Amino acid sequence: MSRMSSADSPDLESQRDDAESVDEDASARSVDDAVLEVSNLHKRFGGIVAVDDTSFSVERGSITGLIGPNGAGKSTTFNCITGVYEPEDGSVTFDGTDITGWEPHQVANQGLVRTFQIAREFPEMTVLENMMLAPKDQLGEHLWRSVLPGARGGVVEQERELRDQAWETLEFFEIDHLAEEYAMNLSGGQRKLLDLARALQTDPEMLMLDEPMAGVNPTLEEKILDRIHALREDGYTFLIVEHDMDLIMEHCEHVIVMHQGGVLDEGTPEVIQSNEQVIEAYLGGEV
Amino acid sequence: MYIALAAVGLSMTYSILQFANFSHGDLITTGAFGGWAAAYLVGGWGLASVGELVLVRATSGGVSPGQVGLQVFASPLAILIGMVVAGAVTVLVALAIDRLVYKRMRDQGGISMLIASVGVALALRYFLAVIFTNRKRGVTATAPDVGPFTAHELTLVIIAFALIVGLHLLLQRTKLGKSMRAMADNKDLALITGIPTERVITATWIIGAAFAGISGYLIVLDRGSVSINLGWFLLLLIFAAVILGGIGSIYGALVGSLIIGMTVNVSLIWLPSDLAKVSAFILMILILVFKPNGLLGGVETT
Amino acid sequence: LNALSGDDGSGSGDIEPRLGILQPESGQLGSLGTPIADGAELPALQLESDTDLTIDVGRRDTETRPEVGVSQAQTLVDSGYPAITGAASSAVTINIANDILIPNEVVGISPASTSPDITGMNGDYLLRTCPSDAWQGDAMAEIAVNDQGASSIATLYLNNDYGQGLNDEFVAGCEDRGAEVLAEVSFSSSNTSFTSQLENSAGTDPDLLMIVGYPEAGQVIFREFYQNFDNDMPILVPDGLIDDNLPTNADNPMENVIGTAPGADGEGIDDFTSLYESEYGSAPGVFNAQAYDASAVLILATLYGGEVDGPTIADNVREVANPDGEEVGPGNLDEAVEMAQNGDAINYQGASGPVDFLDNGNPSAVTYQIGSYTMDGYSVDRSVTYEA
Amino acid sequence: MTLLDVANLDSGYGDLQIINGVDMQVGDGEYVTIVGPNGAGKSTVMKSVFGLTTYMGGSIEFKGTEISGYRPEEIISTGIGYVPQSDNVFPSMSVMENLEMGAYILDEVPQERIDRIFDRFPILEERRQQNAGDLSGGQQQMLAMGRALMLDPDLLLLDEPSAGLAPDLVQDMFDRIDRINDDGTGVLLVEQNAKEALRRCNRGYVLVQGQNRYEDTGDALLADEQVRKDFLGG
Amino acid sequence: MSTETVADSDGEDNAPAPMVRPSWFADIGRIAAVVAVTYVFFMGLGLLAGLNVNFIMSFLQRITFYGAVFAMGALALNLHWGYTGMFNIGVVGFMGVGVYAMSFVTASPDASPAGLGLPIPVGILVGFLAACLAGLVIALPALRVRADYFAIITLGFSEIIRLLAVSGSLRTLPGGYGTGGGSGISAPRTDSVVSWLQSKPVTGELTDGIIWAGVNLGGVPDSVMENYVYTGILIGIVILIFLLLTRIAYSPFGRVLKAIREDELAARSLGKRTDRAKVVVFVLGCGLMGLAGMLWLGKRTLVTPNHIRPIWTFYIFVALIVGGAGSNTGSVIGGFVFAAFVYDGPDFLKRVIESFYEVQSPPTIADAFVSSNPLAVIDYLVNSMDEIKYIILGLVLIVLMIKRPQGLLGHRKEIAAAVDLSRPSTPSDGANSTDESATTGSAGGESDE
Ligand SMILES: Nc1ncnc2c1ncn2[C@@H]1O[C@H](COP(=O)(O)OP(=O)(O)OP(=O)(O)O)[C@@H](O)[C@H]1O
Ligand SMILES: Nc1ncnc2c1ncn2[C@@H]1O[C@H](COP(=O)(O)OP(=O)(O)OP(=O)(O)O)[C@@H](O)[C@H]1O
Ligand SMILES: [Mg+2]
Ligand SMILES: [Mg+2]
Repeated sequence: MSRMSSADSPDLESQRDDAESVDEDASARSVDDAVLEVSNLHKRFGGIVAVDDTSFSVERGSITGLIGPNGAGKSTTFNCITGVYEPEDGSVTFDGTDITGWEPHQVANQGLVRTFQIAREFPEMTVLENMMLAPKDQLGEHLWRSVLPGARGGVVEQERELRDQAWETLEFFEIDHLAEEYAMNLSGGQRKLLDLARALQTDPEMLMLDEPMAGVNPTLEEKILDRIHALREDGYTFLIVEHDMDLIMEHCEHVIVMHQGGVLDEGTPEVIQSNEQVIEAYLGGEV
Repeated sequence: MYIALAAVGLSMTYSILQFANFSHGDLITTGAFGGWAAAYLVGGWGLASVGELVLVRATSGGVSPGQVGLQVFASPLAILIGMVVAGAVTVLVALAIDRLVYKRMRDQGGISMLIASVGVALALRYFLAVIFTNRKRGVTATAPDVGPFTAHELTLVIIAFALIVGLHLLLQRTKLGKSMRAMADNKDLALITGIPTERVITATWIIGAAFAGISGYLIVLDRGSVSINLGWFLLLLIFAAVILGGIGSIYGALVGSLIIGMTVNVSLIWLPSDLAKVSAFILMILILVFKPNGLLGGVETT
Repeated sequence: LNALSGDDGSGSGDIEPRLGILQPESGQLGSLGTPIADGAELPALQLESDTDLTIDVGRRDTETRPEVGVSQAQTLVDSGYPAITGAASSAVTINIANDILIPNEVVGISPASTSPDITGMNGDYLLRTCPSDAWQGDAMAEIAVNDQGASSIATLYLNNDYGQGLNDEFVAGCEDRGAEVLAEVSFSSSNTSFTSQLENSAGTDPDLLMIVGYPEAGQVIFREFYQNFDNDMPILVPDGLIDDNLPTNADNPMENVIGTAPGADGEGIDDFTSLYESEYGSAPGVFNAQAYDASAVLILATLYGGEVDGPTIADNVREVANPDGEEVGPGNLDEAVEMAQNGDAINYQGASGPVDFLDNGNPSAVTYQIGSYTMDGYSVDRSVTYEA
Repeated sequence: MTLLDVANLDSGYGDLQIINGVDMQVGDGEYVTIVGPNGAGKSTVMKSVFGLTTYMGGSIEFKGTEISGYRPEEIISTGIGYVPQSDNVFPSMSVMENLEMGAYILDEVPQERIDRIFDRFPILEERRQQNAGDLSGGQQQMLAMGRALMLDPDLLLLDEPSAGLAPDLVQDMFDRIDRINDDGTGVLLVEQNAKEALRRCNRGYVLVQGQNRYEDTGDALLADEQVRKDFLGG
Repeated sequence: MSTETVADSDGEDNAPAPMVRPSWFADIGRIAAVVAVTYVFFMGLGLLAGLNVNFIMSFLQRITFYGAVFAMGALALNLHWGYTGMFNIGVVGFMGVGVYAMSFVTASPDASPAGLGLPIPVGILVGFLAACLAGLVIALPALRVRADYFAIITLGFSEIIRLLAVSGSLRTLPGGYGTGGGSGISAPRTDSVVSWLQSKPVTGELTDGIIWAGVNLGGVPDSVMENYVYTGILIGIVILIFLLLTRIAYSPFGRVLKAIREDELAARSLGKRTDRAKVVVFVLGCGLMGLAGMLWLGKRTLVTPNHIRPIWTFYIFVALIVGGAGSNTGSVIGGFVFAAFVYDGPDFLKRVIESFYEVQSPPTIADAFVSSNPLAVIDYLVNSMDEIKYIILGLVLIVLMIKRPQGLLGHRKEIAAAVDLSRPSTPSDGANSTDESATTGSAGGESDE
């Protein structure tokens, strides 16, 4: 697998030197082809500043890691990007379109789909229904299409395709034996898998995964990562929040480190690993 | 104000037992009848047959409220005993119902319990109807005025206020308050932390039902007449107050009740009296829509 | 017409009249409805003990609610009752007549529905032994303006057919007589408190307040009135608010309240009163005599027509009730029955009045009784008579 | 002596049986890890010990007493602490109140324990007044752990305590567990961070489909080729 | 990678029993069976007690009529609550809007209050649209707030409608129009469509035939038979609504609704336009509620505010719950069972008891106890049957909720998809695909695919 090394060292250098004031060169990292660009994002909850002037960009077709201590603001950043929260300030550009302040469904339909840190399955729907829901632009989502006599043919056709696709994905994630079970009866790990599988069903351009592997059995984890790489080869982009350093270091070509709401550093795994501040703030004595 | 008392009770059972209790209105009615039966028995001893007194003037004619002299100044003891009995009877009834009905469905969802509570409401109300008949009758004697209020209105406000302050202190000073909140928050976890959930539930019923019963009793004191539909007719307003104020909060229930009461009265200035309630409901809708809590609440992610 | 009675060969002696009684024995009019229903059942009881006639009586409760009334009426009709004494509340009566009586050709005589709206309905299948409030409204206006000398008036009325109808007639009558109407306030039966309504009506400080409603709301209205207003303001109430228990329920002697009600001063009133008292052990109340008359007429019309069937009864109601014929009444009902069975012309003279029906189903004349309250209840002071 | 002795346990949810004759022991002061694929029933075993599932057979003895019929509040007072996998804080109560709830069955809230927990997780002290539901995922995990420690239990059941924690805290969490264990508290741990967990524990179980598949010392399991391949990700 | 994993080894053994995809004619069969059993039950009971046959027949007609009405209400509510999770407790308000609008349109211009005097079908159309419009007006603010606030808003709405209808201020408006206050609006009855049918060539003969058959073969009065015909029309409409909703249920649109019920934010994050779907469904459901209201109350000449009391909302909720929320078949069965056993049944039982026993009751229970007659208490209780009926109703509800909380049908999984979702054996299997289209046709409604 080829790992692109897209980091631009001079800029990183400057950031490392001046980590406290990243804002000066917020979108400094010149990325050849950024699919997602976040600049100067701000979000606060009452007195707590959760995201404080965060800027970064994600290269098209990359697997980018987003790491940082607990409470650094990673999930909040996700929420601001995907329209769950409205940021107080800053902008988000996806694929050349300014999507700041868009509704979640608009963001998703633009091709940017996320998963949740704590899986949000549809509990009283079966696993298969969960899967069938996900794909975008289903004909049958228009009331008249589903109901009008004569208009339903295309819907049925599409449903069949989606069903086959759903089964395939479920088989891959090894939860096909649960396909007809209510999602609420799944174990913790199985729910995360479902969440991920469902996000994949939407056929997005870019996937934002919030700790997808927390609680997933290591053997399966490897398998999923293989799949992520394969998808990456097909042109998908991934932004992954993870605490598993081995995973990040081994599988991401680019890593962004958040700390106290801002971007502390970014660069290739190797560069990040050797940053004193990152080690102190996040990695502890591990490396 | 009496809505507030009833609303506090409902709000507690709503948040801790996690279901909208539609029988709350009929607990109010239970308290009203139970309490006034006792008040009549004490106040009217010897004036009429025990049966007539206990059934609170079930038949037309017979002894009149004026004869029994049921008015705070004339027979404070009867009124007081009636109030205590109102609370006690309602608590007993509520606990019995909990044992027989709700306890068997603790692990079912709020909706099942809600439906069951509708069943309880009907059974309870018409059980009262069989005993007390469904006639509406006057029960209190006319009360003298104290300043701009009647003595009964004043009694109601003072007692309601005292009870709410008392409850506030109880919940503040004891573990009970916290364990109730914990249960409302996450029942499974409450179990794991060792909270004796059944005992908390019992305590909740005791408080909720006592408040309901006493409020029923006081409403009758204020209005002067009682019928089996007393609580049921109030239930919608009480629910509105509870939801408006925020489920589970004593002060919320208080504020919600006041808002509801005030809208009805204030709108009289501009509108014909039969549209006053309409304006109350419209205002309520507007508050709900524009109250930021209602708009932002509910989004939760981690 | 009496030739029809020959159908049965041996005369109509062996037909069994079937009479439905549909009154509000619970609900808003509950306290008035039971005695009315008793009054309506009285002719049947009387005849069963005095003659060898059997009468099938079906007695049902409307709960003073139109939907209940309609379904109970349906039950009666489906069970084959061709004639019904009922209902009491105008709203219930109108609904029953429109939905059940008229379409099914079943005769209804209401002893107590006084709404003017009933006048325009089908006079063959819906009649009444009580007068239209067109008269009562006028009578009340007369009392208010001319007797009481009120020059400003406010009204508080129940918003159903009865309340709205009477209020409109009363207000029109007062305005015709030159009085000023300060406020017309409606209330609904589901109200639990009437302070704001009282504020808007009694609060305008009229010379006289007119209240139309039923006792269930009435007791609360009066209780609140005495709590907040001048106890001397004259209040005028119609039949719906005449209830002996009202003063105890409101805990006030209500001495400022004047009542009007269609009276019962027919030739047979004394006979009726003694019959009623010996059967039920208490004196008859409002509309009890009208109920007796309604049932009596229906039974007689059935026997006279000789067939237990709605259209026949409808054809014969006026035959037995209106003039020309031997005058009969509560005192000799057993003889009247015999004459009807023989097809002899009779003219029923009732307890409530002469009981003659106009084409529109209304009685041709009526007496209003005017009375007042004390703590012990209501008593009649005097009466006035109207004739069409 | 065995602290916890689960023998031939059958349990599940409603009519659905999940656990099939599982045997599991935790000795006095022992540190035992359960690993296994998602949905194997690891959490269910823990819930069963705590009386939160439908009991279907077998025995659960704690300190020699059969506790399978006990109610959760009785179980907690016998000295078992439990941190569930999800929903493990009271979301609309403050951090401080959450900790206090941990000491619910005591008459008084032991201040020094709160201090000790704040020492370990300083962020909790900083956020002591914040509602637990507004904490970040990792912060909630810390709080849940802190809550369970309030009672100083004899046996601590931990369901994936490291999930969602930053690496330094993961290490820290494991260190902390070691220390708790060193103080004589028995630990029963479920982890997907399986290698680390097995490295540190005394003994391990591999649970598959509601049944014991392997049982051995942690190191032995780590060394086993088959186990590595199937459950530890190579 | 790993070869032995849970799923691979024997996952299939643990898999839940395969779901049978219910087909709508099987469901209708099920409904018919319930109805038939109920008929036989009451028929038998009535005949045993020696009740008048006409009375029994008209009772059966009535429970069928109310069954159809409740079924319509429950179906519409199921769309709101069962599928989309919108806890609408203002059902009767939308019914009221529909009926009042219809009455206004169809009432005669000379009546008081006056109407427009248009034909009934126009009235029904306008009523339906008015209810939809009311739904839209409420949806815009209400759908933005939390679920329990939403509930209270809908309830508030239905009370507003009732209070407006009852208000004296709107009783008569300029032009003679108005709500009529407490006396309501009087308009032609919707069941006059029966006589309209009779006046047309083909349908006329058919209708006359049915009525003739009932009158001459069953000895049923023709008034009852006319009611049967009208009830038959209602049943037809229930079936149409049932098919419509079933089609929605088994479609991607229905799936979105379910997802909204379960977790709206997650659905939005998957790109679903939940707000639009919610408005569409809310408005449609409100329209159907209006329709139910019109067909029910329109059978009367008068619409009064009395008919839009919140208790009716509660009845419809109970009907839905008895059948099982989330299931259309359940809604229909629930509506019928509720009408037969809970709404009208106790009255029938009272008649049965009365046919055996003549009661003379003391006025109060205290009198009953002190009375010299030892049976006085029992007499008192029998006389209180009206109250006891509600007690029984309450107890039935409680027992049902304890023993069978999922409704009579038990927990059913109606899978929201337009095709059978079971694992396709091989993608290019011809036999498989014909098999599929068979199931599809039956689930989706007509075979027009
Ligand atoms: N709804 C909220 N209300 C108040 N504070 C919040 C809210 N959501 C998050 N926070 C605070 O914002 C900060 C950032 O939280 P966020 O969830 O983004 O962290 P994170 O980087 O995802 O951490 P973790 O790795 O633990 O998931 C935290 O301090 C958290 O307490
Ligand atoms: N409440 C429940 N009702 C029914 N079945 C359930 C319930 N909870 C879990 N299950 C089922 O029980 C099985 C075991 O679940 P459990 O949560 O114990 O797994 P686990 O080993 O903890 O997995 P994970 O590592 O993913 O957390 C799973 O197949 C799951 O589908
Ligand atoms: Mg996070
Ligand atoms: Mg688990």
